Amino acid sequence: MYNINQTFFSASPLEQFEIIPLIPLELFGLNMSLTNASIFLILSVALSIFWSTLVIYKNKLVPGNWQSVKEIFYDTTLTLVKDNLGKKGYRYFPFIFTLFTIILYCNLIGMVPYSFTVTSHIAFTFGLALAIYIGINIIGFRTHGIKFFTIFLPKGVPLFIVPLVVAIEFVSYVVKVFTISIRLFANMTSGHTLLKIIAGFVWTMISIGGVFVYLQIIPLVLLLALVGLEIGIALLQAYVFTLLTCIYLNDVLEMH
Amino acid sequence: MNVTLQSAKMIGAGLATIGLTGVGAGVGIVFGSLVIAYSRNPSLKNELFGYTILGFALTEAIALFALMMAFLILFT
Amino acid sequence: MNVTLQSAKMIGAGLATIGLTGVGAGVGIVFGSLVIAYSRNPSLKNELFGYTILGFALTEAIALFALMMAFLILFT
Amino acid sequence: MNVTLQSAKMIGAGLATIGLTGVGAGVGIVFGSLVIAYSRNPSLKNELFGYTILGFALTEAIALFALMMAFLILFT
Repeated sequence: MYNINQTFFSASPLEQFEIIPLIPLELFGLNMSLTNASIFLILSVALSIFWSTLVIYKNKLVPGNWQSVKEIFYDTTLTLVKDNLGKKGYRYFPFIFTLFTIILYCNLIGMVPYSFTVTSHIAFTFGLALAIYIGINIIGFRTHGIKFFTIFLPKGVPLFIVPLVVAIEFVSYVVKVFTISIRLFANMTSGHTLLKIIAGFVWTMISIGGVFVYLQIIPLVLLLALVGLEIGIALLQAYVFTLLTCIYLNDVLEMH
Repeated sequence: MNVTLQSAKMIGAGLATIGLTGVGAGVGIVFGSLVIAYSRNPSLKNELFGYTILGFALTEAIALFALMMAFLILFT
Repeated sequence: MNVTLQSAKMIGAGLATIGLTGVGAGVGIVFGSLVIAYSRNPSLKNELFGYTILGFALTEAIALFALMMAFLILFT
Repeated sequence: MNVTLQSAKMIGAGLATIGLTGVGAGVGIVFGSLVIAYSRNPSLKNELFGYTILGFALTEAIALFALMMAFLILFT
Protein backbone atom coordinates (compact mmCIF):
# COMPACT_ATOMS: atom_id res chain seq x y z
CA MET A 1 0.00 0.00 0.00
CA TYR A 2 1.49 3.32 -0.99
CA ASN A 3 2.20 4.84 2.40
CA ILE A 4 1.51 8.54 2.11
CA ASN A 5 2.81 8.97 5.62
CA GLN A 6 6.47 8.65 4.61
CA THR A 7 6.43 10.92 1.62
CA PHE A 8 4.56 13.83 3.10
CA PHE A 9 5.88 13.89 6.62
CA SER A 10 9.07 15.93 6.29
CA ALA A 11 12.39 14.77 7.66
CA SER A 12 12.24 16.49 11.04
CA PRO A 13 10.17 19.23 12.64
CA LEU A 14 13.18 21.53 12.32
CA GLU A 15 13.13 21.23 8.55
CA GLN A 16 10.93 24.32 8.30
CA PHE A 17 13.81 26.54 9.39
CA GLU A 18 16.18 25.66 6.55
CA ILE A 19 17.41 28.57 4.49
CA ILE A 20 17.15 27.88 0.78
CA PRO A 21 19.16 30.17 -1.52
CA LEU A 22 16.74 31.08 -4.30
CA ILE A 23 18.95 33.27 -6.47
CA PRO A 24 22.57 32.29 -5.82
CA LEU A 25 24.68 35.43 -6.11
CA GLU A 26 28.43 35.58 -5.68
CA LEU A 27 29.70 39.09 -4.93
CA PHE A 28 33.45 39.48 -4.29
CA GLY A 29 33.51 36.02 -2.77
CA LEU A 30 30.64 36.77 -0.42
CA ASN A 31 27.51 34.66 -0.65
CA MET A 32 24.98 37.41 -1.28
CA SER A 33 22.36 35.08 -2.63
CA LEU A 34 18.74 35.95 -2.19
CA THR A 35 17.37 33.34 0.22
CA ASN A 36 13.85 32.69 1.43
CA ALA A 37 14.81 34.45 4.68
CA SER A 38 15.71 37.68 2.91
CA ILE A 39 12.63 37.45 0.73
CA PHE A 40 10.39 37.23 3.77
CA LEU A 41 12.25 40.07 5.43
CA ILE A 42 11.69 42.23 2.34
CA LEU A 43 8.07 41.08 2.29
CA SER A 44 7.48 42.09 5.92
CA VAL A 45 9.14 45.50 5.36
CA ALA A 46 7.08 46.08 2.21
CA LEU A 47 3.91 44.97 3.96
CA SER A 48 4.44 47.29 6.94
CA ILE A 49 5.20 50.28 4.69
CA PHE A 50 2.29 49.48 2.41
CA TRP A 51 -0.15 49.02 5.26
CA SER A 52 0.96 52.15 7.10
CA THR A 53 0.67 54.39 4.04
CA LEU A 54 -2.67 52.83 3.13
CA VAL A 55 -4.07 53.53 6.58
CA ILE A 56 -2.80 57.10 6.73
CA TYR A 57 -4.00 57.81 3.20
CA LYS A 58 -7.42 59.18 4.14
CA ASN A 59 -6.72 60.55 7.60
CA LYS A 60 -10.06 61.06 9.33
CA LEU A 61 -10.53 62.58 12.77
CA VAL A 62 -12.92 59.76 13.66
CA PRO A 63 -10.68 56.85 12.69
CA GLY A 64 -12.02 54.04 10.57
CA ASN A 65 -11.36 50.53 11.82
CA TRP A 66 -8.00 50.13 10.09
CA GLN A 67 -6.82 53.53 11.19
CA SER A 68 -7.80 52.85 14.81
CA VAL A 69 -5.76 49.64 14.76
CA LYS A 70 -2.77 51.64 13.54
CA GLU A 71 -3.39 54.27 16.19
CA ILE A 72 -3.51 51.64 18.93
CA PHE A 73 -0.24 50.27 17.62
CA TYR A 74 1.33 53.75 17.56
CA ASP A 75 -0.07 54.56 20.97
CA THR A 76 1.30 51.46 22.71
CA THR A 77 4.77 52.23 21.42
CA LEU A 78 4.44 55.85 22.46
CA THR A 79 3.38 54.97 26.01
CA LEU A 80 6.15 52.39 26.07
CA VAL A 81 8.72 55.07 25.30
CA LYS A 82 7.07 57.68 27.54
CA ASP A 83 6.93 55.34 30.55
CA ASN A 84 10.43 53.99 30.26
CA LEU A 85 12.37 56.83 28.74
CA GLY A 86 10.43 59.92 29.59
CA LYS A 87 10.80 63.18 27.72
CA LYS A 88 14.41 62.61 26.68
CA GLY A 89 13.40 59.37 25.03
CA TYR A 90 11.34 61.03 22.34
CA ARG A 91 14.45 61.37 20.18
CA TYR A 92 14.63 57.58 19.98
CA PHE A 93 10.94 57.04 19.37
CA PRO A 94 11.16 56.53 15.56
CA PHE A 95 13.83 53.89 16.04
CA ILE A 96 11.82 52.08 18.71
CA PHE A 97 8.72 52.23 16.53
CA THR A 98 10.45 50.73 13.49
CA LEU A 99 12.05 48.07 15.68
CA PHE A 100 8.66 47.11 17.10
CA THR A 101 7.07 47.07 13.61
CA ILE A 102 9.72 44.94 11.96
CA ILE A 103 9.80 42.29 14.68
CA LEU A 104 6.01 42.21 14.89
CA TYR A 105 5.62 41.78 11.14
CA CYS A 106 8.35 39.14 10.95
CA ASN A 107 6.71 37.16 13.76
CA LEU A 108 3.20 37.45 12.40
CA ILE A 109 4.17 36.60 8.83
CA GLY A 110 5.91 33.54 10.22
CA MET A 111 2.54 32.29 11.46
CA VAL A 112 1.22 31.93 7.90
CA PRO A 113 1.57 28.26 6.86
CA TYR A 114 4.40 27.56 4.41
CA SER A 115 5.95 30.93 5.18
CA PHE A 116 9.32 31.48 6.79
CA THR A 117 9.85 33.15 10.16
CA VAL A 118 12.79 35.49 9.85
CA THR A 119 13.09 35.91 13.61
CA SER A 120 13.51 32.18 14.12
CA HIS A 121 17.18 32.47 13.18
CA ILE A 122 19.76 33.41 15.76
CA ALA A 123 21.71 35.29 13.07
CA PHE A 124 18.88 37.78 12.62
CA THR A 125 17.98 38.27 16.26
CA PHE A 126 21.57 38.34 17.51
CA GLY A 127 22.61 40.72 14.74
CA LEU A 128 19.76 43.03 15.64
CA ALA A 129 20.46 42.80 19.38
CA LEU A 130 24.20 43.40 18.91
CA ALA A 131 23.60 46.43 16.70
CA ILE A 132 21.26 47.90 19.32
CA TYR A 133 23.71 47.05 22.10
CA ILE A 134 26.60 48.83 20.38
CA GLY A 135 24.33 51.80 19.67
CA ILE A 136 23.30 51.95 23.33
CA ASN A 137 26.92 51.88 24.47
CA ILE A 138 27.83 54.66 22.05
CA ILE A 139 24.94 56.75 23.39
CA GLY A 140 26.12 55.99 26.91
CA PHE A 141 29.66 57.15 26.20
CA ARG A 142 28.49 60.24 24.42
CA THR A 143 26.18 61.37 27.22
CA HIS A 144 28.34 60.40 30.21
CA GLY A 145 31.88 60.25 28.91
CA ILE A 146 34.30 58.38 31.17
CA LYS A 147 31.77 58.44 34.03
CA PHE A 148 29.87 55.83 32.04
CA PHE A 149 31.72 53.08 33.91
CA THR A 150 29.91 53.95 37.11
CA ILE A 151 27.00 52.07 35.58
CA PHE A 152 28.50 48.93 37.05
CA LEU A 153 28.29 50.30 40.59
CA PRO A 154 24.71 50.79 41.88
CA LYS A 155 24.14 53.35 44.65
CA GLY A 156 24.29 52.47 48.32
CA VAL A 157 26.43 49.35 48.11
CA PRO A 158 28.46 48.66 51.28
CA LEU A 159 32.16 49.00 50.54
CA PHE A 160 33.40 45.51 51.21
CA ILE A 161 31.20 43.75 48.62
CA VAL A 162 31.81 46.34 45.90
CA PRO A 163 34.08 44.10 43.77
CA LEU A 164 31.53 41.29 43.87
CA VAL A 165 28.66 43.60 42.90
CA VAL A 166 30.70 45.16 40.11
CA ALA A 167 31.56 41.73 38.75
CA ILE A 168 27.94 40.61 38.81
CA GLU A 169 26.74 43.89 37.33
CA PHE A 170 29.33 43.59 34.56
CA VAL A 171 28.29 40.03 33.75
CA SER A 172 24.60 40.90 33.73
CA TYR A 173 25.36 43.95 31.56
CA VAL A 174 27.21 41.88 28.99
CA VAL A 175 24.70 39.06 29.18
CA LYS A 176 21.84 41.33 28.14
CA VAL A 177 22.75 40.93 24.48
CA PHE A 178 22.53 37.17 24.63
CA THR A 179 19.36 36.95 26.70
CA ILE A 180 17.44 39.43 24.57
CA SER A 181 18.34 37.69 21.31
CA ILE A 182 18.04 34.09 22.51
CA ARG A 183 14.65 34.91 24.08
CA LEU A 184 13.15 35.96 20.74
CA PHE A 185 14.93 33.24 18.78
CA ALA A 186 14.05 30.38 21.13
CA ASN A 187 10.42 31.46 21.51
CA MET A 188 9.89 31.49 17.78
CA THR A 189 11.77 28.29 17.02
CA SER A 190 10.33 26.02 19.66
CA GLY A 191 6.84 27.48 19.24
CA HIS A 192 6.80 26.58 15.57
CA THR A 193 8.41 23.21 16.23
CA LEU A 194 5.66 22.44 18.74
CA LEU A 195 3.04 23.29 16.13
CA LYS A 196 4.78 21.09 13.56
CA ILE A 197 4.95 18.10 15.88
CA ILE A 198 1.30 18.32 16.89
CA ALA A 199 0.38 18.70 13.22
CA GLY A 200 2.53 15.63 12.54
CA PHE A 201 0.44 13.76 15.09
CA VAL A 202 -2.77 14.65 13.31
CA TRP A 203 -1.27 13.50 10.04
CA THR A 204 0.07 10.18 11.32
CA MET A 205 -3.21 9.52 13.10
CA ILE A 206 -5.17 9.96 9.90
CA SER A 207 -2.79 7.86 7.86
CA ILE A 208 -3.08 4.97 10.36
CA GLY A 209 -6.81 4.87 9.62
CA GLY A 210 -9.48 2.96 11.57
CA VAL A 211 -10.64 4.52 14.81
CA PHE A 212 -7.74 6.94 14.74
CA VAL A 213 -9.41 8.95 12.00
CA TYR A 214 -11.93 10.15 14.61
CA LEU A 215 -9.41 10.37 17.41
CA GLN A 216 -7.34 12.88 15.49
CA ILE A 217 -9.81 15.57 16.55
CA ILE A 218 -8.03 15.87 19.90
CA PRO A 219 -4.62 16.93 18.56
CA LEU A 220 -6.41 19.06 15.97
CA VAL A 221 -8.23 21.05 18.67
CA LEU A 222 -4.98 21.25 20.58
CA LEU A 223 -3.33 22.57 17.42
CA LEU A 224 -5.95 25.32 17.11
CA ALA A 225 -5.43 26.36 20.72
CA LEU A 226 -1.68 26.38 20.19
CA VAL A 227 -1.95 28.53 17.06
CA GLY A 228 -3.81 31.07 19.20
CA LEU A 229 -1.11 30.82 21.84
CA GLU A 230 1.59 31.20 19.16
CA ILE A 231 0.03 34.40 17.80
CA GLY A 232 -0.15 35.72 21.36
CA ILE A 233 3.51 34.82 21.90
CA ALA A 234 4.46 36.44 18.58
CA LEU A 235 2.89 39.74 19.67
CA LEU A 236 4.25 39.38 23.19
CA GLN A 237 7.84 38.69 22.18
CA ALA A 238 7.90 41.70 19.83
CA TYR A 239 6.62 43.84 22.71
CA VAL A 240 9.11 42.39 25.20
CA PHE A 241 12.06 42.90 22.84
CA THR A 242 11.13 46.55 22.37
CA LEU A 243 10.37 47.09 26.05
CA LEU A 244 13.74 45.66 27.10
CA THR A 245 15.52 47.81 24.52
CA CYS A 246 13.80 50.85 26.07
CA ILE A 247 14.75 49.74 29.58
CA TYR A 248 18.39 49.18 28.61
CA LEU A 249 18.46 52.54 26.85
CA ASN A 250 17.02 54.12 29.95
CA ASP A 251 19.66 52.46 32.14
CA VAL A 252 22.30 54.14 30.04
CA LEU A 253 20.71 57.56 29.73
CA GLU A 254 19.78 57.87 33.38
CA MET A 255 22.75 56.73 35.42
CA HIS A 256 21.46 55.35 38.68
CA MET B 1 27.37 9.22 13.63
CA ASN B 2 27.69 6.12 15.66
CA VAL B 3 25.06 4.81 17.95
CA THR B 4 26.61 5.53 21.32
CA LEU B 5 26.87 9.23 20.49
CA GLN B 6 23.34 9.24 19.12
CA SER B 7 21.93 7.65 22.26
CA ALA B 8 23.95 9.96 24.50
CA LYS B 9 22.34 12.86 22.67
CA MET B 10 18.91 11.48 23.41
CA ILE B 11 19.67 11.19 27.10
CA GLY B 12 21.32 14.62 27.13
CA ALA B 13 18.30 16.27 25.52
CA GLY B 14 16.00 14.53 27.98
CA LEU B 15 18.08 15.82 30.88
CA ALA B 16 18.12 19.34 29.49
CA THR B 17 14.32 19.42 29.36
CA ILE B 18 14.20 19.00 33.13
CA GLY B 19 15.13 22.70 33.23
CA LEU B 20 11.48 23.46 32.51
CA THR B 21 10.47 22.49 36.05
CA GLY B 22 11.14 25.87 37.61
CA VAL B 23 9.46 27.77 34.82
CA GLY B 24 6.20 25.87 35.31
CA ALA B 25 6.17 26.91 38.95
CA GLY B 26 7.32 30.45 38.07
CA VAL B 27 4.44 31.07 35.68
CA GLY B 28 2.04 29.69 38.29
CA ILE B 29 3.45 32.06 40.89
CA VAL B 30 3.15 35.08 38.59
CA PHE B 31 -0.50 34.42 37.76
CA GLY B 32 -1.25 33.40 41.33
CA SER B 33 -0.01 36.74 42.58
CA LEU B 34 -1.94 38.50 39.80
CA VAL B 35 -5.14 36.92 41.09
CA ILE B 36 -4.40 37.88 44.70
CA ALA B 37 -3.26 41.38 43.72
CA TYR B 38 -6.38 41.85 41.62
CA SER B 39 -8.65 40.79 44.47
CA ARG B 40 -6.89 43.21 46.83
CA ASN B 41 -6.94 46.21 44.54
CA PRO B 42 -9.07 45.76 41.43
CA SER B 43 -7.64 48.83 39.69
CA LEU B 44 -6.74 46.36 37.02
CA LYS B 45 -6.53 47.98 33.69
CA ASN B 46 -3.47 50.03 34.55
CA GLU B 47 -0.16 48.25 35.07
CA LEU B 48 -1.30 45.16 36.94
CA PHE B 49 -2.09 42.93 33.98
CA GLY B 50 0.76 44.44 31.97
CA TYR B 51 3.33 43.40 34.54
CA THR B 52 1.93 39.91 34.77
CA ILE B 53 2.24 39.44 31.04
CA LEU B 54 5.75 40.90 31.15
CA GLY B 55 6.63 38.54 33.99
CA PHE B 56 5.15 35.61 32.09
CA ALA B 57 7.10 36.48 28.95
CA LEU B 58 10.40 36.75 30.82
CA THR B 59 9.79 33.51 32.71
CA GLU B 60 8.85 31.82 29.43
CA ALA B 61 12.20 32.89 28.08
CA ILE B 62 14.02 30.79 30.70
CA ALA B 63 12.03 27.73 29.59
CA LEU B 64 13.09 28.50 26.05
CA PHE B 65 16.75 28.75 27.07
CA ALA B 66 16.52 25.21 28.41
CA LEU B 67 14.69 23.98 25.31
CA MET B 68 17.20 25.68 23.05
CA MET B 69 19.97 23.88 24.94
CA ALA B 70 18.08 20.61 24.51
CA PHE B 71 17.77 21.19 20.75
CA LEU B 72 21.44 22.06 20.59
CA ILE B 73 22.36 18.78 22.24
CA LEU B 74 19.89 16.79 20.18
CA PHE B 75 20.74 18.11 16.75
CA THR B 76 24.38 19.19 16.86
CA MET C 1 17.15 0.93 14.60
CA ASN C 2 19.41 -0.88 16.92
CA VAL C 3 18.73 -1.65 20.51
CA THR C 4 21.03 0.80 22.27
CA LEU C 5 19.56 3.78 20.43
CA GLN C 6 16.06 2.54 21.08
CA SER C 7 16.70 2.17 24.80
CA ALA C 8 18.42 5.54 24.98
CA LYS C 9 15.34 7.09 23.45
CA MET C 10 13.20 5.54 26.13
CA ILE C 11 15.40 6.91 28.88
CA GLY C 12 15.57 10.31 27.20
CA ALA C 13 11.79 10.56 26.90
CA GLY C 14 11.43 9.49 30.52
CA LEU C 15 13.82 12.19 31.64
CA ALA C 16 12.12 14.83 29.54
CA THR C 17 8.80 14.15 31.24
CA ILE C 18 10.30 15.19 34.60
CA GLY C 19 9.87 18.75 33.31
CA LEU C 20 6.20 18.44 34.24
CA THR C 21 6.97 18.65 37.97
CA GLY C 22 6.95 22.43 38.01
CA VAL C 23 3.79 22.69 35.99
CA GLY C 24 2.01 20.56 38.56
CA ALA C 25 3.10 22.92 41.30
CA GLY C 26 2.33 25.98 39.16
CA VAL C 27 -1.26 24.98 38.49
CA GLY C 28 -1.72 24.26 42.19
CA ILE C 29 -0.39 27.69 43.08
CA VAL C 30 -2.67 29.44 40.57
CA PHE C 31 -5.82 27.79 41.86
CA GLY C 32 -4.67 28.12 45.44
CA SER C 33 -4.38 31.85 45.07
CA LEU C 34 -7.75 31.93 43.29
CA VAL C 35 -9.31 30.44 46.43
CA ILE C 36 -7.57 32.95 48.69
CA ALA C 37 -8.37 35.85 46.38
CA TYR C 38 -12.01 34.79 46.13
CA SER C 39 -12.31 34.63 49.90
CA ARG C 40 -10.80 38.09 50.29
CA ASN C 41 -12.97 39.77 47.69
CA PRO C 42 -15.81 37.62 46.38
CA SER C 43 -16.42 39.80 43.33
CA LEU C 44 -15.88 36.58 41.40
CA LYS C 45 -17.75 36.93 38.18
CA ASN C 46 -15.52 39.69 36.89
CA GLU C 47 -11.90 39.03 36.02
CA LEU C 48 -10.94 36.79 38.90
CA PHE C 49 -11.90 33.43 37.42
CA GLY C 50 -10.89 34.58 33.97
CA TYR C 51 -7.31 35.24 35.04
CA THR C 52 -7.07 31.93 36.80
CA ILE C 53 -8.07 30.11 33.66
CA LEU C 54 -5.61 32.22 31.65
CA GLY C 55 -2.89 31.40 34.19
CA PHE C 56 -3.78 27.73 34.04
CA ALA C 57 -3.70 27.72 30.24
CA LEU C 58 -0.29 29.40 30.07
CA THR C 59 1.16 27.08 32.70
CA GLU C 60 -0.24 24.19 30.67
CA ALA C 61 1.67 25.54 27.68
CA ILE C 62 4.91 24.87 29.56
CA ALA C 63 3.80 21.28 30.11
CA LEU C 64 3.21 21.03 26.36
CA PHE C 65 6.74 22.19 25.67
CA ALA C 66 8.14 19.45 27.90
CA LEU C 67 5.86 16.83 26.36
CA MET C 68 6.80 18.02 22.89
CA MET C 69 10.42 17.48 23.75
CA ALA C 70 9.65 14.01 25.11
CA PHE C 71 7.80 13.01 21.92
CA LEU C 72 10.55 14.50 19.80
CA ILE C 73 13.09 12.32 21.59
CA LEU C 74 10.88 9.28 21.49
CA PHE C 75 9.91 9.38 17.82
CA THR C 76 12.71 11.13 15.93
CA MET D 1 37.96 12.93 20.03
CA ASN D 2 36.69 9.49 20.82
CA VAL D 3 33.06 8.73 21.05
CA THR D 4 32.74 8.01 24.74
CA LEU D 5 34.11 11.44 25.59
CA GLN D 6 31.79 13.05 23.06
CA SER D 7 28.73 11.32 24.46
CA ALA D 8 29.76 12.10 28.03
CA LYS D 9 29.85 15.75 27.00
CA MET D 10 26.29 15.53 25.74
CA ILE D 11 25.07 14.08 28.99
CA GLY D 12 27.12 16.59 30.99
CA ALA D 13 25.65 19.55 29.10
CA GLY D 14 22.16 18.15 29.61
CA LEU D 15 22.79 17.85 33.34
CA ALA D 16 24.16 21.39 33.53
CA THR D 17 20.99 22.81 31.96
CA ILE D 18 18.97 21.51 34.91
CA GLY D 19 20.41 24.49 36.79
CA LEU D 20 17.87 26.69 35.00
CA THR D 21 15.10 25.30 37.20
CA GLY D 22 15.66 27.73 40.06
CA VAL D 23 15.99 30.71 37.77
CA GLY D 24 12.58 29.99 36.22
CA ALA D 25 10.97 30.00 39.64
CA GLY D 26 13.06 32.97 40.74
CA VAL D 27 11.95 35.21 37.88
CA GLY D 28 8.37 34.16 38.55
CA ILE D 29 8.74 35.11 42.23
CA VAL D 30 10.27 38.50 41.37
CA PHE D 31 7.45 39.47 39.04
CA GLY D 32 4.81 37.90 41.27
CA SER D 33 5.93 40.08 44.16
CA LEU D 34 6.05 43.11 41.83
CA VAL D 35 2.40 42.56 41.00
CA ILE D 36 1.40 42.19 44.66
CA ALA D 37 3.57 45.11 45.73
CA TYR D 38 2.12 47.29 43.00
CA SER D 39 -1.45 46.46 43.98
CA ARG D 40 -0.68 47.26 47.60
CA ASN D 41 0.98 50.62 46.95
CA PRO D 42 0.69 51.83 43.36
CA SER D 43 3.32 54.56 43.65
CA LEU D 44 4.93 52.64 40.86
CA LYS D 45 7.22 54.60 38.69
CA ASN D 46 9.79 55.29 41.37
CA GLU D 47 11.74 52.38 42.83
CA LEU D 48 9.28 49.53 42.41
CA PHE D 49 9.80 48.69 38.74
CA GLY D 50 13.47 49.58 38.94
CA TYR D 51 14.12 47.04 41.66
CA THR D 52 12.18 44.36 39.78
CA ILE D 53 14.27 44.84 36.68
CA LEU D 54 17.46 44.84 38.78
CA GLY D 55 16.32 41.65 40.51
CA PHE D 56 15.40 40.12 37.17
CA ALA D 57 18.76 41.02 35.64
CA LEU D 58 20.67 39.44 38.52
CA THR D 59 18.54 36.29 38.43
CA GLU D 60 19.06 36.13 34.67
CA ALA D 61 22.81 36.29 35.25
CA ILE D 62 22.56 33.05 37.26
CA ALA D 63 20.80 31.40 34.33
CA LEU D 64 23.63 32.48 32.11
CA PHE D 65 26.20 31.09 34.54
CA ALA D 66 24.49 27.70 34.21
CA LEU D 67 24.25 27.95 30.44
CA MET D 68 27.87 29.08 30.19
CA MET D 69 28.87 26.04 32.19
CA ALA D 70 26.83 23.84 29.88
CA PHE D 71 28.52 25.36 26.83
CA LEU D 72 31.89 24.92 28.47
CA ILE D 73 31.20 21.23 28.95
CA LEU D 74 29.75 20.82 25.50
CA PHE D 75 32.40 22.53 23.44
CA THR D 76 35.70 22.27 25.33
